[in-house]
Amino acid sequence: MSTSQLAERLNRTTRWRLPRRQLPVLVSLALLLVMYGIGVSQYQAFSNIQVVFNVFIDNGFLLVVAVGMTFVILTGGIDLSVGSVVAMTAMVSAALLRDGLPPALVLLIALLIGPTLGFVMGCIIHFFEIQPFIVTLAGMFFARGLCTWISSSSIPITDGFWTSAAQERIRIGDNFLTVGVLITVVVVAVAAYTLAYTRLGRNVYAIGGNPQSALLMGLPVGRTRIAVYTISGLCSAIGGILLSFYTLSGAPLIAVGMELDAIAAVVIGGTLLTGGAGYVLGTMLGVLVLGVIQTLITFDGTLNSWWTKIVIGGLLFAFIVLQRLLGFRKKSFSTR
Amino acid sequence: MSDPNPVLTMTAISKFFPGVRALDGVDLRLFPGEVHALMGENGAGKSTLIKVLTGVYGHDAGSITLDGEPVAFSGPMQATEAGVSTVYQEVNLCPNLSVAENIFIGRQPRRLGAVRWRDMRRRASAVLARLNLDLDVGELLGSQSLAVQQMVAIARAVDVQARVLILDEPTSSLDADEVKQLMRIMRQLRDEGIAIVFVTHFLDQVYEIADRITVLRNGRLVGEYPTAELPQLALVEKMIGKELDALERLDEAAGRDLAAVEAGTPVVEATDLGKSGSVEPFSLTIHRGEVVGMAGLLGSGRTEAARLFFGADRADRGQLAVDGRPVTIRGPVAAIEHDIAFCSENRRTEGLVGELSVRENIILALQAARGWLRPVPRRRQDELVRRYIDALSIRPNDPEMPVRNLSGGNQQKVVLARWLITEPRLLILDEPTRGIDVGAKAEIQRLVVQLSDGGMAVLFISAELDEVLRLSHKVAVMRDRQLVTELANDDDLDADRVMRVIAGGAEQKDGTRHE
Amino acid sequence: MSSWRTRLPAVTGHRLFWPVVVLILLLAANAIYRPSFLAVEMKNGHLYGSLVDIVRLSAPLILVALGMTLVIATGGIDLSVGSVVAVSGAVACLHISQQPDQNSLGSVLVALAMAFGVSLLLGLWNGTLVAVIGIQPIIATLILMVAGRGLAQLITSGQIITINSDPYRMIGVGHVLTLPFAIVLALAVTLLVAVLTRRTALGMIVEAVGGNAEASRLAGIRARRIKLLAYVVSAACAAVAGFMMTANVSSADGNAAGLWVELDAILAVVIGGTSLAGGRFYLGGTVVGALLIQTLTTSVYAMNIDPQTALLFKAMVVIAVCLVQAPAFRAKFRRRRAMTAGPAAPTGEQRKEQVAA
Amino acid sequence: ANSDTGDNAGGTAGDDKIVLGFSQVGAESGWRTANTTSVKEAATEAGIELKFDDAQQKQENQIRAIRNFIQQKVDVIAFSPVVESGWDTVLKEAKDAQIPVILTDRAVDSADKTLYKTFLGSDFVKEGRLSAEWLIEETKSATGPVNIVELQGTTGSAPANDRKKGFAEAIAANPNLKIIASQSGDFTRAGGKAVMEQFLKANPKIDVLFAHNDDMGLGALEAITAAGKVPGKDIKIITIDAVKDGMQALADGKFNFIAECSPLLGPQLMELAKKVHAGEEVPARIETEETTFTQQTAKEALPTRKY
Ligand SMILES: Nc1ncnc2c1ncn2[C@@H]1O[C@H](COP(=O)(O)OP(=O)(O)OP(=O)(O)O)[C@@H](O)[C@H]1O
Ligand SMILES: Nc1ncnc2c1ncn2[C@@H]1O[C@H](COP(=O)(O)OP(=O)(O)OP(=O)(O)O)[C@@H](O)[C@H]1O
Ligand SMILES: [Mg+2]
Ligand SMILES: [Mg+2]
Repeated sequence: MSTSQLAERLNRTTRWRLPRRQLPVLVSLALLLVMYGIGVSQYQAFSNIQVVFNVFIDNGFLLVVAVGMTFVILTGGIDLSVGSVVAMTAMVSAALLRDGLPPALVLLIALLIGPTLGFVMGCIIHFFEIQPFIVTLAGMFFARGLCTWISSSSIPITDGFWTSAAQERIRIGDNFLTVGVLITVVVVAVAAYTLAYTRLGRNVYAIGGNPQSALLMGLPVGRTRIAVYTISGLCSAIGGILLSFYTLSGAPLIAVGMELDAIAAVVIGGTLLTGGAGYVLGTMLGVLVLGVIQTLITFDGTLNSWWTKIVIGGLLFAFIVLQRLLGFRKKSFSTR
Repeated sequence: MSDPNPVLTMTAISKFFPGVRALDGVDLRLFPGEVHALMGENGAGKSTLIKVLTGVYGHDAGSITLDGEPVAFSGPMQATEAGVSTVYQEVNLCPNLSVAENIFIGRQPRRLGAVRWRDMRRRASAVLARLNLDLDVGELLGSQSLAVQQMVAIARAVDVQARVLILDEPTSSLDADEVKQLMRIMRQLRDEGIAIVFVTHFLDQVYEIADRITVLRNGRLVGEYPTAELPQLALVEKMIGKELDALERLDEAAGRDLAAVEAGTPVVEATDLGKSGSVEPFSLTIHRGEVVGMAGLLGSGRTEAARLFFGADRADRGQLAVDGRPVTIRGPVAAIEHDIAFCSENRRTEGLVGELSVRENIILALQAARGWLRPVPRRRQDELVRRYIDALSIRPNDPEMPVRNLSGGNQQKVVLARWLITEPRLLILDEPTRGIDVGAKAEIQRLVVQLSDGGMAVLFISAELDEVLRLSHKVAVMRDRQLVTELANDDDLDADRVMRVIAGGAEQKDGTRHE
Repeated sequence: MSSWRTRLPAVTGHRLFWPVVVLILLLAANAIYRPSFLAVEMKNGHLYGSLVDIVRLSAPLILVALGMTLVIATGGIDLSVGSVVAVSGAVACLHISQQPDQNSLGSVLVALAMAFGVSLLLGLWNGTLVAVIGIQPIIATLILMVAGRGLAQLITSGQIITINSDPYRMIGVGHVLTLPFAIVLALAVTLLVAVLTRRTALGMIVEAVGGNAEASRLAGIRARRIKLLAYVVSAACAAVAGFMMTANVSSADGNAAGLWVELDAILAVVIGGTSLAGGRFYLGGTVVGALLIQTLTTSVYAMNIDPQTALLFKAMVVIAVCLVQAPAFRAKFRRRRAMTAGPAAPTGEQRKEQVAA
Repeated sequence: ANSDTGDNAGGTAGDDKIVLGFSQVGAESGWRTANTTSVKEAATEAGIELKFDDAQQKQENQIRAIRNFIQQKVDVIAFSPVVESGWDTVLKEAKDAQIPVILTDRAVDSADKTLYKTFLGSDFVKEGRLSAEWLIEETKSATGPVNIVELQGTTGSAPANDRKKGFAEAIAANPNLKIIASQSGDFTRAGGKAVMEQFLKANPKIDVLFAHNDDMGLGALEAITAAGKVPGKDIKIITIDAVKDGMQALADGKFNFIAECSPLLGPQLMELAKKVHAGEEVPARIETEETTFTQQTAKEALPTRKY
């Protein structure tokens, strides 16, 4: 019948579109490898496996935060509070540990504040229909304010558990990873699974595709919206813990502007800010890209302060434009 | 068959929007195992009533009962859970998800909480097969034509084991074959005892399937009638509230004199115009005052072809000549400079700017043509807008109302008005009467005739053959993205013959498919 | 044009009412803390007082926010304004500092022209990335946000360029008829933009592009060109703001000038009632938003709020503004008072409906 | 582009040139830039290969940089910590790689002092104290209260905290000296000006302004003049750093006192680098020789200032 013809034709006309959905991620991967290759060819020590490991060690917390951000952006929202929440979590843990609370309890509290804030912001965004940007911006001020309010100077962490977690090295040959990296990997895996295989995850994509439709399709739009901001809060909290492992301290001004790095990583990873399309894997690549750029610059060691900024911008530009020219198109949907 | 006590009742429902009383004391009774047609002209309140029922809107007065229990759904989610499954007007699906997911999202098959993709795809294909539609369910919905999307929406709704099924203008962008399939399914479900609400502007479909009819007018209940006791014309009068002779008068238009216009000067000539992967090269000439109808199955490439004339898509081969002079049309801007206008079939995504007012949407094209430095004087705007609001009876007739708040049909009229005020010489209408009520449809058809008599060339695409035949001098038939033939619309050209030409492909197709 | 006239009541009625209320509350709080806060006296020939400071200091923010409004209206966003502010200030100050006579009006004008030109190029750069290459605005402008800072520091070679040029200082701290020149300039630009967008069809066209780019294209609007233009205008506004900020302290600080101003600007736009999703934009709202934010900042100093808690205070006010402004929020309370039928609040429905179109 | 530097980026393999990895906080102020320049110049003079990294005021970046230095097997690592806390982990890694570490400008609060060889820099607390002592000296004749307003640096930053601390502690003894308002000016001129404007309006009688750096002081100058007061006379101004513009203002009699915080650590740093590389013993803490300036001494010193 006609429709089956139409279908036939459709299959023919549209089959070649299939890889496009993963294309952004593939392109990012390719470009990342190219960049790494450049590093290796330019600087001897760059080829050490440890350099790669370090990229993970040094960006673990950013990756975790960016993963949370991915959820939010997939729904078409945005969360500017992440950087401050990371700092707040580290700050609170440091303060509580200083006051001699047992690490387990501190861990629990620290992991609760972030999600709570996220939940509250989610509720405000959903029930009062205020734009995420400004709600989370307020959240950002709030969390940062809390940091300086707790203490205006950084608080060292001497707790045994923390220090061991921070300095424990998982040796692989003569290279090593840290506990943080393991946690990061777990978070990424769980997140990827959630997005791909749970109803919550799929609803996230649906809302990003078209919130009104999602509502009319009988999906729990409100619940999901609130959930993603809570998840982002949780990821920021975990990121904060990782950061406190990483620096063994809480500092009021740490992770300033991290939200931008996270957003950048997510978008570089091929996720659309308008929501509905993207992968956690892409986000991971995005973070690695940022990390490798930083590493390249350090290895070079000849750039002064402002050239550093300019070169970062330049590399970002080169990467994104290439990504674009290599066929990554923003999809325009016929029902949007 | 419909047993005495209704599965669902809505009593004295009222719904006010700022400045509009969309519903005013409307009742609706729904019995198990019946198809209940909800009729009314554009803006009568059909969609609103449905949205009130499923809890998208709250209601300002009245009560709803399901199985005698009073209910007030907080939203579609609750409604669906309570067994009320709905296809809303306009496709409401997620373009970024696969076809399969659009059918199953929210109720995916799972094992231990994990979505079972393969299982889901298998079941999706099965559901679509039931609608005689077979396509790769892994495809993104967004890459499907409007028609396919609408079928998917229907598939989603009929698959859930609902007790009440609501279809708001499901057939607006389907044509004969798909409608047949849909009817078949509806009968099946009715016989399974499901109550079906069916909204459409196609009267023949109503009389083919509906058991009872509820008529709304301007948000008020006109009455509820068994279909058998309400002849077509009576129904129309109840809908419009006045005698309608338009339907007959239109037949004057039929059998237009092709020779006369062919003798005239050609406005646009396409020679081997085509776009790879979209439309095979075709040649078509449209003369001054000529109405060229385009017929074809869904996805036969009519829209694509039309878009090439307007430069909405850029042709990658062939030639376009305006007034005999070859021109290269890079985009809409260039097309408009040559007095070509294009009324897209997809008003929501390609037509309207929902946030802007009716007035702004209507003058948009004219303004764009004049350039931003020469704004259309406000007085002239108001006068133009007023004229077309009346001419097309756009309701509510408030020029400053955001166009998104208009009913589907009225939105369509706004898009039409936008292009009419640019006074084009070639007007391309892709499904211009989609979702438009009988009265307005007659208005628009009369308008087309009138314009072509006034010398305007019109390319008229419609899924309704008789409409095409009624208006056009010649009919260009498309099949498989090729323009197969042009038929002069003389007295011995009728729907069946066109159908045969169109379907001619179908048999061939089957042939080719088997080898 | 009269779409203004028809919209004006609506603006004062809904959009601006609540921000203005909060603004007044803030001022009141200050006045209670220190009655002399509202006092405006005459000091050697021009107005002097906290209110005057607020207005003067908000001038650059107003400018940046104006440009941002247009960009946001087209459905984009411009994170690079802060860097553009720094660059324009740096270029201007560098040129002036190299002049034998820094007070010569001529060389100052040249400096301004140069800086303005450079900024236009930067805007063009953003516009090209977004409109021509099609990179997502936030990331496209992030590039310049990062690199632009570097550029500014490169120009000042990491130092603070101090200049001593009365014509230039005029832009930041000068007065005309007792009023701070900065605010006069800001108002002038505001009027210019208002006229350009509302007296011509530009405003509607921008809103159309932001509301539905594809539909606009099919209606014969050059959507890309409009977007590109928006970014150029945004950069231009940022450039002028850069002059003000640097002139205010007669020195260009490549690192600090305009740092984080993009956030304040976006905040101002949103408080002003323009949606980040693009479409309808409200210049008047933006101006009020900017004033509100500056008042907030100044209040922190004026009430000498402990810097450690200043941010908390800011957060509270911001969220308060948004809440009272949100129709849904007010609706929820209206329903508390008078229970009406219907599960969801009416305004809530409109919003949902609006997403649909 | 940097292939030439790239080739020997691997560290000392082959050549005997000392490779020094230096991680700078950022370029957030003129002072910082002067500091960077000094280090770079000194390195070239001393024939030391410098691997410079700018951390953009982020501790994360700084830790990353140190890690990469370790990978590149540099001979000595030096860095100006963004914050005091949180260096143990990475410093341990450096220690394990037997790379000596020198702290410059700012200290770290590690309990384990063996993690770094030495600290080279100035004492912020002391700077605050010196400022206070000058003020006490200046006002000992004064009868009645002396109203001080304070322009703090970026909230939470080490210099801000320490200078505030040092100053507060020193004046604690004198009840007639009291800080009537203290607000953060973010170390910038614009910040200093905006805050001072409000101070002036809120407090009719201000005798002394203590600014945590010259830039804020310079910004405040404008506010004071605009308010029709005479800086240096009506309001005495004390600042810290002694960058050129500040010294100029001091020489012009607009400032009254500057406690120097010298950015010129380069030469000393290079010496230390050579020493620690050769394995010589170095004192655990070396303070940059710093002085204080009054209006007279400023006039003399001004011509010879390097920054
Ligand atoms: N969100 C809204 N805000 C304001 N008015 C609205 C809104 N939605 C619908 N209306 C108005 O309510 C009336 C009924 O609209 P509705 O969509 O129910 O008509 P309809 O019967 O579905 O027409 P059509 O056949 O064209 O779809 C119309 O006048 C419309 O303008
Ligand atoms: N946005 C799109 N992306 C990919 N393919 C599309 C898109 N829109 C339509 N198609 C496909 O292009 C072919 C032609 O579609 P088109 O809509 O032009 O046919 P048509 O004859 O106009 O049918 P309709 O009556 O639905 O308009 C169909 O196979 C359709 O599936
Ligand atoms: Mg309808
Ligand atoms: Mg079509």
